[in-house]
Amino acid sequence: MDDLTLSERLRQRGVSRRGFMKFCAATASMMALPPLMIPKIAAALEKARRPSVIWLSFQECTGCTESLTRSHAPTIEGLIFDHISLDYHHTLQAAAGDGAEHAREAAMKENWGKYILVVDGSIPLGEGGNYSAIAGISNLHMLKEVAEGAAAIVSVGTCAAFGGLPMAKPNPTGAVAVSDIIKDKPIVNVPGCPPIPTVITGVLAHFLTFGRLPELDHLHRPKVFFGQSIHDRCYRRPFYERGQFAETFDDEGARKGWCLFKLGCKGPTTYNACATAKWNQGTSWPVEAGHGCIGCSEPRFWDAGGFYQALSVPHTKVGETVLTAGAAGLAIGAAAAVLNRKRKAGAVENRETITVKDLSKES
Amino acid sequence: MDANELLAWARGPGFDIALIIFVAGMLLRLLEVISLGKKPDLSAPRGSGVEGGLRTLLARSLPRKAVFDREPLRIINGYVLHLGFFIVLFMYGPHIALFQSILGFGWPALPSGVIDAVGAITILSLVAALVFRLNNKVMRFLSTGGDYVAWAVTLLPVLTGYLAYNHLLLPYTTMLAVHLLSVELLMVVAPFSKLTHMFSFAMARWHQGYKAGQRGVES
Amino acid sequence: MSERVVVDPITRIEGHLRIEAQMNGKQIESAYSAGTMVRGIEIIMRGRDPRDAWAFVQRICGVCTLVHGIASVRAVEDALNYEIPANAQLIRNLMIAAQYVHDHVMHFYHLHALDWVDVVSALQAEPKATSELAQSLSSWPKSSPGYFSDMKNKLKTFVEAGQLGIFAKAYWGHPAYKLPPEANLMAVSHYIEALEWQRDVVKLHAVFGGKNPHPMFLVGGTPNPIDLESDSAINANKLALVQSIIDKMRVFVDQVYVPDTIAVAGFYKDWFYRGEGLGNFLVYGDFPSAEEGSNLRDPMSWWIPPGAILDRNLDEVHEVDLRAGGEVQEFVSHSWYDYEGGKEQGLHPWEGETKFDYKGRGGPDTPYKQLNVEDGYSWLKSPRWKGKAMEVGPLARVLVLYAKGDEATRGLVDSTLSTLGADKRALFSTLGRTAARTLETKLIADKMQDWMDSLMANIKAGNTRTFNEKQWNPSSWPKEARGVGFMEAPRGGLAHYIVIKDEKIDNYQAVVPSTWNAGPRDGQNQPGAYEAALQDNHELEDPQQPVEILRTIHSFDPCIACAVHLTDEAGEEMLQVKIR
Amino acid sequence: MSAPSVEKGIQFIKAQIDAPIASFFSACVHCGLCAEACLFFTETGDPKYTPINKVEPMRRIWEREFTLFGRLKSAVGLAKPVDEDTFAEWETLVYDGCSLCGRCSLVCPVGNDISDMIRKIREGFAAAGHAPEGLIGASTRAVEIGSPMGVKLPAVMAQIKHLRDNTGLDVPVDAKGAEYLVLLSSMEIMNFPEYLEAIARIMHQAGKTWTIASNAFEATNSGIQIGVSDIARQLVLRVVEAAEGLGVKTVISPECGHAFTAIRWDGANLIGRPYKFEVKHILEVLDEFVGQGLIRTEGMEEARLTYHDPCQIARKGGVVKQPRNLLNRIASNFVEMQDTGEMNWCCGGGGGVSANERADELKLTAFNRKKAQLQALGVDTLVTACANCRLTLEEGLEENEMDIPVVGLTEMLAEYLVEDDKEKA
Repeated sequence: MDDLTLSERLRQRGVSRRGFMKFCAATASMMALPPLMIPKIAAALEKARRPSVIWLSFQECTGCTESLTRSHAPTIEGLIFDHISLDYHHTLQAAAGDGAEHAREAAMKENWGKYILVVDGSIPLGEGGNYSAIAGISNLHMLKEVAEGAAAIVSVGTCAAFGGLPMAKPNPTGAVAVSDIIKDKPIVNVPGCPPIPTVITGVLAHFLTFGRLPELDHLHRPKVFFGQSIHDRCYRRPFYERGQFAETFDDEGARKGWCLFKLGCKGPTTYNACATAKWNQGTSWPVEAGHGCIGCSEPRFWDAGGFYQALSVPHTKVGETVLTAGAAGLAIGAAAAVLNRKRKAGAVENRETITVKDLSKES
Repeated sequence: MDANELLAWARGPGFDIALIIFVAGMLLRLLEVISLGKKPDLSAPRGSGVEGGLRTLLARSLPRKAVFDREPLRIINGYVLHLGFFIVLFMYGPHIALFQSILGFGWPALPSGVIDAVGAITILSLVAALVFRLNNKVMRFLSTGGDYVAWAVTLLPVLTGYLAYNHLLLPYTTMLAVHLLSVELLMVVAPFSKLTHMFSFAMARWHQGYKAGQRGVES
Repeated sequence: MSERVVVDPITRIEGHLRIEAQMNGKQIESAYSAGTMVRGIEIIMRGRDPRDAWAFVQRICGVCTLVHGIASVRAVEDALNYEIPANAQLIRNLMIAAQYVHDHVMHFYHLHALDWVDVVSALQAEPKATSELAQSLSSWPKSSPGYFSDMKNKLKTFVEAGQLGIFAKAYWGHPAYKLPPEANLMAVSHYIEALEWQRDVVKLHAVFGGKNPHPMFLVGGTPNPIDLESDSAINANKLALVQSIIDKMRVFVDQVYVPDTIAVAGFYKDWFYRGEGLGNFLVYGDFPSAEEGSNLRDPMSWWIPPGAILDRNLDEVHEVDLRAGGEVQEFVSHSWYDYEGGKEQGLHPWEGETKFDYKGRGGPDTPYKQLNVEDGYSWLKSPRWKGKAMEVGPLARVLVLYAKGDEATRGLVDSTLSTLGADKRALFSTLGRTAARTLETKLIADKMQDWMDSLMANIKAGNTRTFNEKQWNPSSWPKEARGVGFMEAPRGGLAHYIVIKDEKIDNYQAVVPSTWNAGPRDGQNQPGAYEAALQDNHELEDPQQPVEILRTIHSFDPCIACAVHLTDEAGEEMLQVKIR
Repeated sequence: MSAPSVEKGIQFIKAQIDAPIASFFSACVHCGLCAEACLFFTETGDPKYTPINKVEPMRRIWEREFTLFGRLKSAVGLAKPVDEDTFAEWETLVYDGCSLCGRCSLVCPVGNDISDMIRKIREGFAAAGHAPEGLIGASTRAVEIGSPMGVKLPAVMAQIKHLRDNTGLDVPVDAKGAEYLVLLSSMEIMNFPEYLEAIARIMHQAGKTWTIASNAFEATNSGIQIGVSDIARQLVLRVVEAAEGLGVKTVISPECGHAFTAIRWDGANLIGRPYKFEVKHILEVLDEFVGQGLIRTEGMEEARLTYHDPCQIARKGGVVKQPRNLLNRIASNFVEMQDTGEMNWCCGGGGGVSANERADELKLTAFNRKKAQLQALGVDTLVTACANCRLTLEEGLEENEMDIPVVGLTEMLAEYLVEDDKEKA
């Protein structure tokens, strides 16, 4: 029974070959793979026993899970029924309490070394890790324990990937990212607050298809989704290039879809696929909805200055700084001026009258 | 410190520090100059000093043929450099946003493509300025370490801005942070280098022009 | 025999919740509700730009992904006495309502249903009989025998594959499951359908806020401008999409959600008589009228008005003033915090202060088996209204609307009760709470059309304003201001308190529905709503499989990340721990 | 009175630094364009003659004394010193290599008045004992004898007598209440007596009362050239006292560049009060006379000629159009040099250079500029309005074996003057 392949399972469940290939094609296009790869994806998926996925939720808001449920290709139901075995996931799993913990332990035991560990949420190290516990076990401890048997770790969301909101200054609980703790496992970061659903599923699909993680950038993000900045792919980019900016919300520029740079858009420094993949099955995305990108997939974006301050504008109170500096300059300058006047007056006063007799050194 | 932290620092404390040094330093420098005073001219005026001061303030921006004919390339390059710098500084949308945040008002931006091209030209012009400085015997003779520092801190913002805009060399965020830091370096260095001329040139022109105006001579 | 039953993690909720139940035989004698995760968001809020606050606090919770954003912008707008364009108010109402409909349906099917529905039992169902059952409930088109036959096959393959995934280790076959196989199959089918449906209807948030989860908000209005001539604004296409979503919501609620609730409830009528607990209900109010220039100062005019019901007395609705010092207070007698003026003190949120004091308040080192319930045992505080523990949420809202004589509410509640053969007392129960959620979903889904119509009328009349720039610039703000932004989140009344000083946040406090409901005991040993509900007539058939606890806890739709919040001076002393 | 010393020199330079000087230093960007305007650089090709470099010692003193950054620099020993060696090294740049022509000031893009700075730095060099012997001698003679060339009153009186004998025209001396006080430069007395004759004829024709002062006939001011304000004041004061004593309305500065600068622009500032009379350059007066119809000319010089603008009169004195008005009346073949008017090239002998024998060779090198200008034009005659220029030009032309006569404009005008008396006679 356990040895049934995916394609066999699908056929049993009345999923047509065509439907299956459609999914494979969607996966391929999402990951920017050539059509030639579709049969390979199909072959890989067909062979697979649904891999076990253990999803640990730490200091999180469940937004990442909510985002996952919005995935339309593959769908959440497709994913959990056909492609993965989601063996532990607080928000979705039926079992609770000991039952839930047993499910986790069983999945680990049965799939040791093979399961995928997905983490959302940061891990608090303050107060001995007591700031967050599940079943009486600290997040830190649980992460280490589950990571040990994982084939790979997917840090979903900016909290797990980079520390996220809990790590925002002053980081009250000493929150850290998964990669700050686990050093000996392949980790792929899927940041975003939350991440784009198809990006989460796309990474899982890539792993299922090829048995390895997609190519990652220096922040361990899959290049295929995080290789370009929002700004570079933004449909409003031409307005930026033309120097046409919305000056405030609901002004003429805003209505015409001009660039939101001046309203604080962090698109230029944000690497994510929002501008191309869009959200909610291509319905829209923040910039399309008239609000600048807040940079939610970038490390420490919470502390990167005000969301409504243009990237080129300092996020401190420049006016006050100028006044302070002006006052300081006037004070130092006044002191220097007094000194200069004194020196100058001294030089003029001490200046002796010169007669022709004083001109020659020899004289 | 990762790129985002660096950028946050450059947009926060870094900018504040630089701005304080720039504003306070420049005020200090200007007050140092002004405090030395100037005696009134008792000779019978032939014209208006104020008129002459204002005229020179503007007219000196144009070269005299006598010297232009001798050094056309250097003078043209000087224009390209200054105009390029000003266009990039004052006509690029994101820069305007910065001035808007300080001044409370903005102005229309030029298309980024124009800024990009002007930026490239400005960089070339700055490189040319260095070549002139190294090759022209007068400039080489006059040059001190300060001249090369001033050149470098002027080039860096333009260069890093260009690299950032075109996504060259470093990841954008890092390059943007480096760009801001280079601007801050410029702001820190400016009051203590010949870059004070950005303000003191006006005083200098005014003084010469005022005197010329009083005498009814051209300047 | 005295036994401590511990359920940790409570799954199919938002966040980290632990329930400890002290048993007296099979009966729960006393229950303890503990939030076991803290982030310290309110510490993080300090010194930030109030206009940015919504994005931070929105991340309190990604399930009720909208509510904190709304409460936050309202708090800032209240502090600044900021007038909001009518369109923005209508758009916000539509977004809040969409959140309700989406969230309640997902809660029912994906978080709550498996407490009542035995997935494995569905394998025994007869597709044809299931179809007949479904067709007897509504005219939902997907109720054919073939459809249910496909669903059954799908489920069968899944179960037989031996990888149960999210359905593993649950309490299948537990005697508390009472539904016949056909009802189970229908519910499981709708579980999957609802997953698909919810994906579509959240697009309403994407239209107005760019994405869901965590749509974008804006102090002073809404970010997306309205311009019928623009391809990059709310235009005719997008409005049509919104209208279609409203239609889709109403059809699903009317034809699937409401009938399913009634059908399932019919098999569990014993749950109409347990799991209530406090008998005190609190509503903050929501859905402001949308006249041009209206602000938030007159909540009595809102569609859901604020009010409090005490001791199940529907004859009197008490007035509620969130600003008044003696009304809303938070206590930390059994929380892992300390107060400057002593742990027995109650503080109004504007004066709110808290200090992490995990060890000092008896917090055990991990790993632990049991919490020290005599001392602190939760990261949640204990909010009280005039000193009383209160329940908030759909039941509270339905009761207040009912008590205030809202016609639609009365009609719907009375007809549902009569269908089920129950009286009004049945509302005060675990199942009453679940039913109230369903009924309010219908009320709200219906109401959405009114707001949509008003929005369209405004646009037709040429009023497309969505943002008021007047107080956008912080230099226009008073030196010091404080405000409260409140709303009714799906889980209950939510209030954000903000103190603004010198254009920055000086203090930020959220008094959150799940804090009311899931909070621990107070100094008078008054239990919180969860605790009281679990202590209300709960017999566990099998303490190893405490499905009864899940039913009652899930009937509240816990949202624990929301519930854990704090304000703190000690934050600065915290070491920033970082492993490299 | 203490002996000249480095300290004294520095002290004097410090006393000269005012807001304009400080603004000039703080604005300099070392662009080097001033060199291109300076004939000492263009003709030698030696960058040390770059005008702004000539005031480097002053810059060092300014930076060290009047800027915070400079004080810090000198506190940590990074500041370049100003010492005996500095003065010795820069002496030839400050005196020999600059004619105070002011051309550099006009081309400086930031507006630095470099020639004014050099004028001021000379105060310190003089005080430090680093003024050239030639200028010291001239100054001593000016103070002690009354004229830098040692011309005494009897020499003037002899000329007057000679003039009276030849033309019958009188030159009033010490005539109280005359409208004009005419000043002479000692060079005119010694080398160009035609000037006095021309004045006498023109004044007579114009019907103006005029005089020369027996105790202040000398217009030149060595104090200005050597850069000692005390001496300059002493010399100016002679003229002022004489003019005010005689009650003249207008003092006429002669065909001498720096004399005009001294009496017209610097005088009032040196004595610390405005004058009670006007000062005009002779060309201004002549142009007025012509303009008012007081004098007329007849006939035209046909030789191809050009006009050399004396720096102090044209560029620094604003007398540019007057000589042209006059020339156009009396010359049919007047051509302009390429750089002319306020952008003229100096003859090379201004600013005390001609009085500084040490600089003779450099002066002649600098003359190459003028030589080239003249060769380009191919003129027969060179007209100017400064005795010092005239002498320098003649010297240069002679050295280069160029046979071009140099003529004073006033004399030339007098040649074409319509003299009613004569006609009548």
